[in-house]
Amino acid sequence: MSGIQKMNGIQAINAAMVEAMEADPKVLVLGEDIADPQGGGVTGTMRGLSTQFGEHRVRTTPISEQAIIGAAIGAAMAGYKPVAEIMLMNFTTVAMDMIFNHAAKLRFMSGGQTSVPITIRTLTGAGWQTAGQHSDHLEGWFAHSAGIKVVCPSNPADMKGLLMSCIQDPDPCIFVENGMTLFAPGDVADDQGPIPLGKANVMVEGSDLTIISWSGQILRCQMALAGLAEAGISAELIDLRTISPWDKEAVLASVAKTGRALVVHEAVRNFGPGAEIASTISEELFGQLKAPVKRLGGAYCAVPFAKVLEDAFVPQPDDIIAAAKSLMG
Amino acid sequence: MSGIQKMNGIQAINAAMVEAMEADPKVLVLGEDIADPQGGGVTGTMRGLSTQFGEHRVRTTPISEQAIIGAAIGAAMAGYKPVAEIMLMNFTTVAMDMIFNHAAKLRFMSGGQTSVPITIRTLTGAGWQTAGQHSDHLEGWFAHSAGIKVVCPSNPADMKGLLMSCIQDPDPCIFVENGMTLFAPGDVADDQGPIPLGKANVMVEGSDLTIISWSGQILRCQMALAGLAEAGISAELIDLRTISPWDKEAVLASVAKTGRALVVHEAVRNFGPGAEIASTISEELFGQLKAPVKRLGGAYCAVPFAKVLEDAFVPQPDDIIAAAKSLMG
Amino acid sequence: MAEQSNAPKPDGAALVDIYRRMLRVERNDDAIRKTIRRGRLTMPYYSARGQEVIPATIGHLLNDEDQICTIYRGIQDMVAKDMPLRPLWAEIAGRVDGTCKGKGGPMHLTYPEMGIMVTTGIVGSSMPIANGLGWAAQLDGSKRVVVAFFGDGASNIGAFHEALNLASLWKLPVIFVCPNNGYGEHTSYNLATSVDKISTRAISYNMPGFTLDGNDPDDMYAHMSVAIERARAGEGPTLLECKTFRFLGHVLGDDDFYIPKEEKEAAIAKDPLPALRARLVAEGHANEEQLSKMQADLEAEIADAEEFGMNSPLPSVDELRRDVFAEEIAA
Amino acid sequence: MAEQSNAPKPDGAALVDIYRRMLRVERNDDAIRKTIRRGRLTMPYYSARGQEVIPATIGHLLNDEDQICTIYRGIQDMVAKDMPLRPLWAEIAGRVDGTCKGKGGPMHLTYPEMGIMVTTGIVGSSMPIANGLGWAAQLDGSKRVVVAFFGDGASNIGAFHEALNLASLWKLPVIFVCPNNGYGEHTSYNLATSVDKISTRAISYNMPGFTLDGNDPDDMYAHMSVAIERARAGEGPTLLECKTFRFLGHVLGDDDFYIPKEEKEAAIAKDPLPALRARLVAEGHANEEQLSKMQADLEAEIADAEEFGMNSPLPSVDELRRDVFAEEIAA
Ligand SMILES: Cc1ncc(C[n+]2csc(CCOP(=O)(O)OP(=O)(O)O)c2C)c(N)n1
Ligand SMILES: Cc1ncc(C[n+]2csc(CCOP(=O)(O)OP(=O)(O)O)c2C)c(N)n1
Ligand SMILES: [Mg+2]
Ligand SMILES: [Mg+2]
Repeated sequence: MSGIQKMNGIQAINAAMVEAMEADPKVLVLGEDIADPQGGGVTGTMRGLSTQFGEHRVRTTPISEQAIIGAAIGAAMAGYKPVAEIMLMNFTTVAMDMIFNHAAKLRFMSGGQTSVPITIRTLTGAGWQTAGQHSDHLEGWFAHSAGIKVVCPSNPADMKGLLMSCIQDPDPCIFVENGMTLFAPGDVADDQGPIPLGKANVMVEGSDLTIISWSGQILRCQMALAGLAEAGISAELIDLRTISPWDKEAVLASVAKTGRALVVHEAVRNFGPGAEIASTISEELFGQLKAPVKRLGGAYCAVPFAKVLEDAFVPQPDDIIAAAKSLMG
Repeated sequence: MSGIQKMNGIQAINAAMVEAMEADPKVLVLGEDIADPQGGGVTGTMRGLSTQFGEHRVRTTPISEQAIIGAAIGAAMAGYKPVAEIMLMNFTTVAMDMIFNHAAKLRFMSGGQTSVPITIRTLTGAGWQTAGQHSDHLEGWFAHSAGIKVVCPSNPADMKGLLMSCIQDPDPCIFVENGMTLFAPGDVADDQGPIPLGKANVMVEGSDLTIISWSGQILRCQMALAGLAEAGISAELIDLRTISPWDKEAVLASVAKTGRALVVHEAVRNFGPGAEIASTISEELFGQLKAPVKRLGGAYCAVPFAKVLEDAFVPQPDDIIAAAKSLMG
Repeated sequence: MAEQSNAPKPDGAALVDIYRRMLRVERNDDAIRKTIRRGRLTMPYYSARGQEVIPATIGHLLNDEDQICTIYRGIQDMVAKDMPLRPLWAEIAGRVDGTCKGKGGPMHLTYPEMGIMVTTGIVGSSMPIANGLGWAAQLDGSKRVVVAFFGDGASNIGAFHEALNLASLWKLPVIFVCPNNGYGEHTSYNLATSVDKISTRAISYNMPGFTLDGNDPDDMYAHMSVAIERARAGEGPTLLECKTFRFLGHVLGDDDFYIPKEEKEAAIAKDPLPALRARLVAEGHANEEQLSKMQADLEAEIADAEEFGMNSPLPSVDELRRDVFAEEIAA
Repeated sequence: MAEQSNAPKPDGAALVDIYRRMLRVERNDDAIRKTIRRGRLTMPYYSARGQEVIPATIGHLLNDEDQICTIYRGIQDMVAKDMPLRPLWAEIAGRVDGTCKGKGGPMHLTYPEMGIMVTTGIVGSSMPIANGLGWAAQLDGSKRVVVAFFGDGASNIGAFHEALNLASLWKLPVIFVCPNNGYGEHTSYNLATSVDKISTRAISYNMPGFTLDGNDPDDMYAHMSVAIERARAGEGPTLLECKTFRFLGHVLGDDDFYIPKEEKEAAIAKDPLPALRARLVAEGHANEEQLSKMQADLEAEIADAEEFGMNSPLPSVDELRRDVFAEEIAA
C-alpha cells in the first residue's frame, strides 16, 4: 500500500512536474526565472527540473509574456506539451491575445488540424498586500473563453492530480494557483495520479445547503463550516476544482438534495464566474429551491493594499456563515 | 421644435464626436487610420474630425494598441478626454494590461488623486464572416473589471447620446459598436443630447415576459417580437444599453410585473454577462417568478467562418421565439 | 549581398519555378477576386497582387517540412508553398472539404501537411508562434526552418519586439519576413514607423537584418538562401525586409484614396510578374509556348479547384461542438 | 558625451543637492527596511539601495511640474523628487493619511502635486502612459517633461517597443530612463536581452540613446541635462541606459544566490553614496559638519514621517466603494 506525505502545494506541483517530465519527454517548461540557476520559478514550484531534465527542456525566458505563450503554442503545435508560467495572473493581460485569440481557438479555426496542448500555470490571490495589480482572480474571463479549460485547485493533492491532467490534456488549460493554498500543507498519497478535469469534489456532505467554491476560498469555507455546525446548519461543501467545463451534474445533484445553494469565490462578484453557476442552478432546479441562490465574491474594486481593506475585499468565514444563515431563513 | 434625421450609427457617432469636440477643446481622438488622410477610422466614424479640429487633436497612430491606450491614459490623467479607437474588440486583448490594470484601476489605486476619463470605442459582432479573431463580444470581461463602464448601444440615437455621456464621464468607458447596428438607419433628433449611463430603455412594453438584451441582439429581438405577438405572447423588450453598471431597478421592476425573463446576448453564453443578470433576477425575485430565467447567447466556440455556422453561432429570432414560448409553459 | 559575387543566385530552372509559383499565386488571386465580384464568395479578401516574388521565392527555397506562420494577407504564401487548391477553395467558400471544414475561412487557413501552420488575423501574432515551432525544430534536432510573415505596420507592435528578442537569444531557426508594402491599412510607413528601414531594428536583437528589393527574384533568392542556411545550421534567426507594393489596396473594395496616384502608378509600372516573364524569355530559360502552357495548366488547376470548392457541401451546425476540444462537446 | 568639454557639468551646489537627495533616498530606504524587519510594516519591498545617483540627479534636474511614471522599485524616484515623507509613510503603512489613502500601497504610490503620476507593478507599463502625459504637455504648449523609469528586464517587453516608437514619431517630451542593474528578478541581463546595450535599441526608433555610468553624478548630470533640454525644446525623446546595481536583490528577503559573489562585492565596493560624500569633502563643496547636519536633518524628517505614518488611522471599509468611480458606489 502506498504511503501519504504531508506537503504543501509547491511540493505537490513539483512532484507532478517531475512525474510528468519523467513519463513524457515531450513535456517542456518555460517562464521567467524558471530554471534552477534562477530559482525554479518565483515560488520555487519548478525547482530541480532544469537540473534533472536539462535547460533545453526547462527554459528561463525574458520578461516577454507574449513570447512565452507564443513559444508554448508553437511548440505544442509541433507535438510538445509545454507548461508555461505566467508569474502572476494579472500578467496574463499582456499575453491575452496569445491565450484567447490563438491558444484557445487554433484547434477550432483549423477545423481540428492543429491543437495546442499547453498548460499555463499562474499564481494569484489577495492576502499578500501586493494590491491592485498582483492579486486578481480572473478565472471568469477564461471560463468565458471557448476552447481553454480552467482549473482552480484548493489543496496539495488536487494540485498534483489536476496538474497532471492538465499536462496530459490534448487542449490548452490554465491552472490557477492561489497564494494562500500554495503554502498550506495537506496530505498527498505517494501514488496520487491524475484527477479528471471537469469533476467536482464533494469535500463535506451535508443536508441543509450546498456551498460551491474553489481555490483559496475553500479554506475560508472550511473555516465557516465549524461555525455553521455550531448553529446547527449541515452544509455540503463542493470544491468545483475545474471552473470550465464545470461539473453541473454534481452541483445540481447536491442542490437538488439540499434545496439551497451558496456560491463563494474570490473573483469580483459582479459578472463573476459564480453567476454562471447560480443562474444555472436557478434555472435547472426552478421550483425545487427552498431559498434563492446566493453568491459571495470579491468587492467591485481593485484589490486594496491596506490589510483591513484587503480583508474586507475577500469573502471571509463570517460572511459565509452570515450568507448561509440568511438562506436558512 | 427640433427635427428628426434618419441616419445610421456611423453618422450618429460622428455627430456625437463633432458636438463633443466643439464643446470641449480637451476632447481628443486617437487610433489607427483615424485622421482624414487615412479615412477617419475603419468605418469612417471619425471622418472630418481631423480636418475640422486639427491633427494634433485627432491623431493617427501606429498599430500599437498598448501605446494607443497608454497615450490615452496619460493624456486623460493630465486633463484631456481622449477617445481611443481599438479597431476591433478582439484587439483589446493586446491592450488588456493598459485597460484592466491601469485605466480601470488608477483612480482607486491612487486613492482618487488621479482619474482616467477615456472612452475606448471598439467594433465587433458576427455577421461579416470575419471569423474567429474579429467578431467576439467581450463586454462580459469588462463588466467583470471594476472601474470601467461598459456601454453597448443598439441604435443610432442611443449611439449618439451614450457616446456623449461616455466622453463626459469622469471615468473610463468602453463603447462597443456592433457591426450590424452600426449600418442600420434610425431616427435621431437634431437635439439628441447625452443619454445617462446605467439606465436601461424599455423599448416595447408587454405583460407576459421580459426580454433583456443589448447591442446587435436587439435587432434580432425586435424581429422575434412579431412572431411572439402572432403567438399571442406580449413581450416587454428592455435594451440594457449599459452593461456595467446595469440598471437593476428597471429590469427587476419589469420582471416583477411579467414574472418571466429571457436574457439574450451575442457574447458566448457560458460564463457570459447574461449570467449576472439572470442570477440577480432569480435571487431578487425568488418566489415571484412564473418560470425559470432563461439565457440565450453565442455558442461555446470561436466564431466560425462559414455563413451557415456563423448564423448558428448567434441566437436568431427563431431561437428567441422558441425560448420565449418555452417560458410560457 | 545580392551584389556580392558569391551571393547565391537562382539558375534558369529556379527562375522558371519561381515564375510558376508567382503565376499560380496571381492566377489564383485573380480567380478569387472574380468569384467575389460575381457574388459567389462572401469572404473579406486581402489581395497581395504585386507582392508575388516574395512568396514565390520562399516557396521555391523551402522544403515541404519547413513551416510558415502567415497573416490575413497570406494566401499567396500558401499557394506558393504548394498548398493544394481544392481544399483552399472549399475553405474560402466555407465548405466541409475546406482545410478547416469551413470554420477558419481565408484569415485562418491552415494546412500542416505542407507546413502551413497558422494564419492569423491579429497583427504581429505570427511571430511569437513561429518561435515555438522553431523551438520544436531545435528540440527535435531537425533541420527544418520556420518563416514568420508580417507586414511593415506589424513591425510597430509589441509582439514583434518580444519575438525577435527571444528568437535571437535562443538561436531559433526562424526567418522573419516582412513584405514592406509601404502601408498598414490606410496609414503610410512614415506615419507609423520611426525608423527608415525595418531591417535596422535587427540591430536591437543582435540579429542579421537586410532590406532588399522584394520584387527582384535575385535579391530575394540571395538573401533568403543565406537566411535559410543560417537557420538550418543552428546559427539563429534573420530579419528580411522585402520592399514591395500591394496593387489593390488593403482589402478588396478599398478605393486607394490614401495612396498618391504617382506612387501607385510607378509601382504598377514595375509589376514583377510580366517583368520576370520577359526575362525568362530574354534569357532563354523558357519560351512563350512553354509559358503559355504553364499558364493554361495553372488556370485549369484553379478552375477545377474553384468548381470543387464551390460545390462542396455546407458544414452541419454540429460542427459548432466539434474541434473546440479534442473531445466533441455533448449536444 | 560626458567626456566632451561642453557637456553640462554639476557645480558644487548641484553635487551637494544630488548628494542630499541620495541620502534622503538611502536613509528612507534604511528606515523602511528596519521597520519591515521589526514587523511593523507588512508590505512587499523592492529596495533600490545602490542605485541612488540616478533618481537623485534626475530629482535635482527636474522641476516640480515635470512628471514621472515609475515602477514597483520606485520609491527612490519619488523621494528624490521631493515627495513629502509623511504621506509616503502613511501609505506604505496602509493608513488614511497615505497619498492613496492606503489603497495603493508601495507599488502604486502616487502624488500628482509633485508630478508623481503613476507607479506601476506591471513591467513595461510606465512607458506607454508617460507618452500620454508627454502628449498632454505638448498639447498644453507647456515645457514640462516626463520621465518614464523602467528596468533592464523591462526592455524586452512589448510595451517598451510600442512606447518608444510612438514617442519618437510624435516627438514627445519623454525621457526613457532605464536603471540597468544587470538583473530582472533572478535572471541576468544576458539571459534575457539579446543586445549588449539597451541604448542600442534607440536606433530602432531613430532616437538618441546612451549608455552611461548610473553611479557617476557627472555622467548622469550631463546626459540627463541634455535629454531634458531636448525634450523641452520639442525635439523629442531620449533613451538613457544607466548602469548600476541593486545591493539587496530583487525583493527584501531575496537571498541573492543567482548573483556571483564577486560581482556583488565589486559593486558594493563602488557604493556611490560614500564615494560622493568623500568627493564633496575632497573638492571642498561641503565639510563633514555640514554633511552630518544634513544627515541628522534627514533622519529627523524620516523619523517624524515614520511616526506620523504608523500612527495614522486605518481606513474604513467604506473605502472599497470610494474612488472606484468619481461617484461613490451605493452601499
Ligand atoms: C492587433 C491588431 N490591430 C489592428 C488590426 C487591424 N489591421 C488588420 S491589417 C492592418 C494593417 C497591417 O499592415 P501591415 O502590417 O503593413 O500588413 P499589410 O496589410 O500591409 O500586408 C491592421 C491595422 C489587427 N488585425 N490586429
Ligand atoms: C508583465 C510583468 N511580468 C512579470 C512581472 C514580475 N516581475 C516583477 S519585477 C520583475 C523584474 C523586472 O526587472 P527589471 O525590469 O530589470 O527591473 P528591476 O526589478 O531590476 O528594477 C518581474 C519579472 C511583472 N511585474 N510584470
Ligand atoms: Mg503593409
Ligand atoms: Mg533590473
